[in-house]
Amino acid sequence: MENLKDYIKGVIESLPPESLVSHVEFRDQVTLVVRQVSLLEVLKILKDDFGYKYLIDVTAVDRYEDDPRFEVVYHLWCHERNCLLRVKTWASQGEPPTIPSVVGLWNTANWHERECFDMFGIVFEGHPDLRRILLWEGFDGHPLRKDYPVEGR
Amino acid sequence: MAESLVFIIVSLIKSVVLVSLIMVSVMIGVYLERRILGFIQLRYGPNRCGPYGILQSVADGIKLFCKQDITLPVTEKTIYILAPLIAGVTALFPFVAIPFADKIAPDTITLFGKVFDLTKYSLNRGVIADLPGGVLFILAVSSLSVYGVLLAGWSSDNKYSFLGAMRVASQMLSYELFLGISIMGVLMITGSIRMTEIVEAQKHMWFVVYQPLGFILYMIAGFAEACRTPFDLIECENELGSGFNTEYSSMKFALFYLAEYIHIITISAIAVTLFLGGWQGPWLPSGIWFIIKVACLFIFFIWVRGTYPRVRFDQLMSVGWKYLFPIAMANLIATGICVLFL
Amino acid sequence: MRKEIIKLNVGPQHPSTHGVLRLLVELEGEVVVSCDPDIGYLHRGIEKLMENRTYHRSIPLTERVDYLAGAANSLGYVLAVERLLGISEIPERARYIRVIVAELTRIASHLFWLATHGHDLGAMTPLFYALRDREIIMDFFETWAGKRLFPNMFRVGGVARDFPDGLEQEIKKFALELPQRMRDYETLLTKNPIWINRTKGVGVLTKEEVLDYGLSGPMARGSGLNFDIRRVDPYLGYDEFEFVVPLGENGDTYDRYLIRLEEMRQSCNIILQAVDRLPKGDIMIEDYQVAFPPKDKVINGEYLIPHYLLVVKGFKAPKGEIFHHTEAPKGELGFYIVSDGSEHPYRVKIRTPSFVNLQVISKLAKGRLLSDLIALIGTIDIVLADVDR
Amino acid sequence: MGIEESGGILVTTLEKVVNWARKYSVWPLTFGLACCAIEMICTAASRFDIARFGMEAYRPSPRQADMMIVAGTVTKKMLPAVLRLYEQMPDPKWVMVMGSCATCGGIFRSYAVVQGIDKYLPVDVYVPGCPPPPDALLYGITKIHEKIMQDKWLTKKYEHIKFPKKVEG
Repeated sequence: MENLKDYIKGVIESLPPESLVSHVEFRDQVTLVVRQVSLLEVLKILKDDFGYKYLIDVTAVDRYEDDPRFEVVYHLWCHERNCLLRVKTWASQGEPPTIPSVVGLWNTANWHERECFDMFGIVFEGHPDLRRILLWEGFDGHPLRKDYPVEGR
Repeated sequence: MAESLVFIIVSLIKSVVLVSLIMVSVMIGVYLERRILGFIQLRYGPNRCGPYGILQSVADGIKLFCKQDITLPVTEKTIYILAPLIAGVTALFPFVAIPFADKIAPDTITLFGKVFDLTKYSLNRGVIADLPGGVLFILAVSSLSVYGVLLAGWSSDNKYSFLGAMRVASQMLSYELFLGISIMGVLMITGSIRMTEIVEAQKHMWFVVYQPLGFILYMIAGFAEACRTPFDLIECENELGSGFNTEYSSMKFALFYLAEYIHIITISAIAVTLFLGGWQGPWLPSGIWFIIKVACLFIFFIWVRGTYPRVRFDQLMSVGWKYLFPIAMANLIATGICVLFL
Repeated sequence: MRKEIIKLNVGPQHPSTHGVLRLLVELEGEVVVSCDPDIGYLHRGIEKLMENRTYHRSIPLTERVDYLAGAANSLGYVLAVERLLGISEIPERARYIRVIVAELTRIASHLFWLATHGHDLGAMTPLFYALRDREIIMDFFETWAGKRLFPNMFRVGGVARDFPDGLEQEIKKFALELPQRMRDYETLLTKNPIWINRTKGVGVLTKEEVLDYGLSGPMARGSGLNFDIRRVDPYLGYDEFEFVVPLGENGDTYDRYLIRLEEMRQSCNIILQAVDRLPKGDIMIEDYQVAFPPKDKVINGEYLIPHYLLVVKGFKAPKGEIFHHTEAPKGELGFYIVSDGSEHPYRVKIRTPSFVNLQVISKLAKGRLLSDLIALIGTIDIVLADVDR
Repeated sequence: MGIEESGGILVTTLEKVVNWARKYSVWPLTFGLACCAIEMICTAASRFDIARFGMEAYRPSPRQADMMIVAGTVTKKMLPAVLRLYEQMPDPKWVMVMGSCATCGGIFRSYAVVQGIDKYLPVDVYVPGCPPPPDALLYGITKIHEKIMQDKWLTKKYEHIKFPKKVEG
C-alpha cells in the first residue's frame, strides 16, 4: 500500500504542474482533478509513462446549478502495479458542454463517450461517430441530467 | 387397351398406398424425432396429446391446416405460392423407382374371364415403376426438390430467405455430384442400373460390405441433401431466423415441413436399397424389412441431430470439394479396378 | 463483376442475439463487410432510478442488471456501498456465504453461456445438459432465498438470511460432482472436430487489442492477459483461497471456451474451500445505523426503531466518491458511486462488462462469415440488460 | 354445445377437434426480452420440459408462431418491434405476458420503460412474478389451454354487435 502511495505521489509530481488543479484521496482512492485544456496531455503521460493502459470507464456527473456543470470522470487501471487512478475534469460551460474526446488514446472510449453524450448531452470533440447509443434518435432531452424527471417527459 | 387399363389401375393403387404410407410415416417420424430428441436430452418430449403423445403430429397438422394463410404481397406471387407445392411434390418423386417389397401379387390374375400377365412391367412387384434406368431417374428427380426451396427463398422478398436459398443452391450443387459418384461403385458391381436388380444382387451379401466407403460417403452426402444437422444451413434458426421458409405460414409451411421429412425418408430408402440389401431379410415379409431398415436410418438421422454442432457454410463447401470428392473418385477407381481384374 | 452489398438487419428479435441486440450488418455474399451494433432495446434507466432510491432499495435493481448472475451484481454494489461507508470487516460467516454464492452464480452464468453458445453453433444437446446442472444451483438459491434467479439476499453489512441447515453439504456435494458432469460437455464439444473448426481462429484478439478495447473477464484472459480482479485487487478475502486463473494462448473463441470451462472447475474448487472453512456465527454487523437488525429481534423496540428508520429513511453515507470493481462472470463489474452526504446516491454509474466487451464485435466480425458473427456474439457472452442497463 | 342453439353436432364437433389440435400445438415465438426469457428457457429445458405440451417447437419466424410470450421488460425503443411481431403472426394467436415488467412496468418506473404492454396488445394470460418461476409459466400455459378449449370460433354469434349499415354511393 505504501509503495502504491509513493508511486502515485511520483505520478503527481511528474505531471506538468499547471495541468493539475488538486488531488483528493478518499478510501485509498486517488482522484486527480485536471484542467480541461491539459486533459489529453495528462492522460497520454499516464498511459505511456506510468502504465495506466486500461481505461476502465468514462462517465460524467451532473453537478446541477454549479458552473461548470458537468464533471467528466475517467477511471484508469495499471496492470503492472494493479492500482486505480481517477482523473476528473469539467466539460466546458454553456450548452452543449464540450470536452475533447480520448478515442485517439483508447478505442474503448468510443461507446463510453457516446453513452455520456446520450445521457448528459456532453459533446466530445473529435469523436468519430457521436450519436445516441442507448436511446433512439429523436429522444427529447438527456435523461441522466438532474433536471430530467425520472418518469420521462 | 385392357392391358394398359390394368397397368394404370395397379400403378394407381400402388401409388396411393405408398403415398399414404409415406404421409403416415412422416407423422410418425416427426413424433419419433421429438421423442428421441427428448430421450437424448433427458426430458420427456410430447406426451400429453393422446396416449404417449402419439397424436402430437395429428394435432400439429390440424392446427397448421386451420391457421390463417398469409400470402404476402410479393413481386413473384405465382412462384411464391407454387414453391411449397414443388417442394412437397418433388420430394415424393424418387419413390416411383424405389422397390419397397418383393412380390406383392400373383404372377397372373383373371379378370372378366381374361388372363392378365402381371409380371410384365413388374406389376406384381413392390415397386411402382421398375424403370430400366432407375438409379438415373432417382438421381435426376431427387435434385429437383432444390427448386422448391430455391424458388421459395428467392420469391419471399426476404433477405434471410434469400441467403437460405443461396446456401441451398450451392450446397446441393456440390453434394449432388459426389452423391452420384459415391453410388457408382454399387452400379459397377451389379452391372445394372435397374433398382430391382440391384436389390436382388444383394441376396448373399449387402453391398455395404463391399462398399463401406461408398456407404459412408453416401450418408454424408445424404445428410447434406436432406439439409439435416450438421448440414442444416438453409434453415438454421440461429443464423437465418428460419431460413428459406421465414415468410411462409400455415399449410405452405406445412408442405415444406413435410418435404423435409420425406426427403430424409427418401435418402434412407435409397441407402437401404443400394447398400443395405433393400427389402431382403429373413423370416419377416419383405415390406416389413424395408420399413425396419428405413426406420433405423431415420433414427440415425435424429441421433446425429442430437449430437453434433453445425458446420460453417464455407467449411461445408471445402470439405465437400477438397476431401469428399477426391475420396469418392478414388473409391470409384478402386472399385473399377477390382471389378475388372477380380 | 458487379458486386452488391446486402444490408441485413439481425435482431432485435433473432434467436441468437441473446435478447434484444440489433446488428446492422452489411454483407457481400456471406462475408460481413461492416457490423454496427444498435443497443438500447433493453435500456431501463436503472442508473436514474438508483439516484432516487435509498442505498438499500437499489439492491433489487442491481440484481436485474445482469440477470444471469444476479447475485454477483448485488455483491458488487453492496461492496461498493460498504467501501463508501468505510465498513471494512463483516462477520466471517457472511463473508464466506458471499463467496459461495458469488461462485455459484459464476457457475450458473457460465453454464448458461455454454448452453446458448452451443445452441448458437447448432449443438442442441449441451443446452439441456448445462441447464440441468444450472437447475441445481437455482434450487440452492430457492432454498436459501426463496427466489430462483435473484436471491436478493446481500445487504450492506452482511447477508440477510443464513443458509438453512444442510444446504452447505448439498452445495459441497454439487461442487464435487460438477467437474465429473462436465465431462459430458467435453465429450460433446471439446474434441468434436466440427466444434473445433467453428471456434478455432474465430475472433482472434491480441493483448494490445484487449487493452485498447478495455476488455475484461474471459475475453481478456483468453488473450493471455492475466487480469482477474479476484487476484489483482482482492475483495472478500479472495487472496486466501487457492485457485488458478486460466489463461489462453491464441485469444480465439476456442480458448475462451476452454477458459470458461476451467473457470467453472476453479469455482467449484473455491466453493469447496469456502464450505470447509464456513464458521458458525453472525451474518450481519451490529451497527444498526446501516445494517438491519436480526429479524427475530425486531419485535423488540430497541431493534424495531432502527429497523423502521432504516427501511423508511435509509442511512446517510459520507460525502465522497468511490469506485469498486469485482470480477463478475462476464468481466469487470464496477460501481462508481458519488455521494453528496444524503440518503440517496448522487450518481451511480454501473460499469458493466458486457457493454464494453460488445464494442469489439464490429472489429472482430469484419471480413468474417455470417456464421462467425453468431459465434462471436456467443463468445463475448453478452447479456443485453448488462449492456443497456 | 348446449347453450348455443345453432350449429349442429357436426359443427360443434369440428370446433372441438380443431380446438383440441390447437391446444396441443401451441408453437411459441422465439422471443425473449429480459430476465423472464431466462426462466422461459428454463421452462423449455429438461426439468420443466415444455415439450410435454407439444410446445418445444419454438418458431423463430412469427409467421409460423401461435403464441407470443412477452417475456420481460418492454422498453419504448423495443415497443414498435414487439407490435410488428404481433402483427406478423397469423390468426389465431395468443399473447401471454410474463413477469411484472411487461404487465405493468414492475420496478422500472422510468423514462424508458413501457408501463404495461396491455395498452398495446390484447393479452390473454398474465403471469405475475419478477421473474415468474417456470412452474408459474406452466400454470399460465394451462390457462391458455383452457382458453383455447372454450374458444367458440365457429359457433360464436355476433348478433349483439350492431354493424353499421353500408351506405350506397
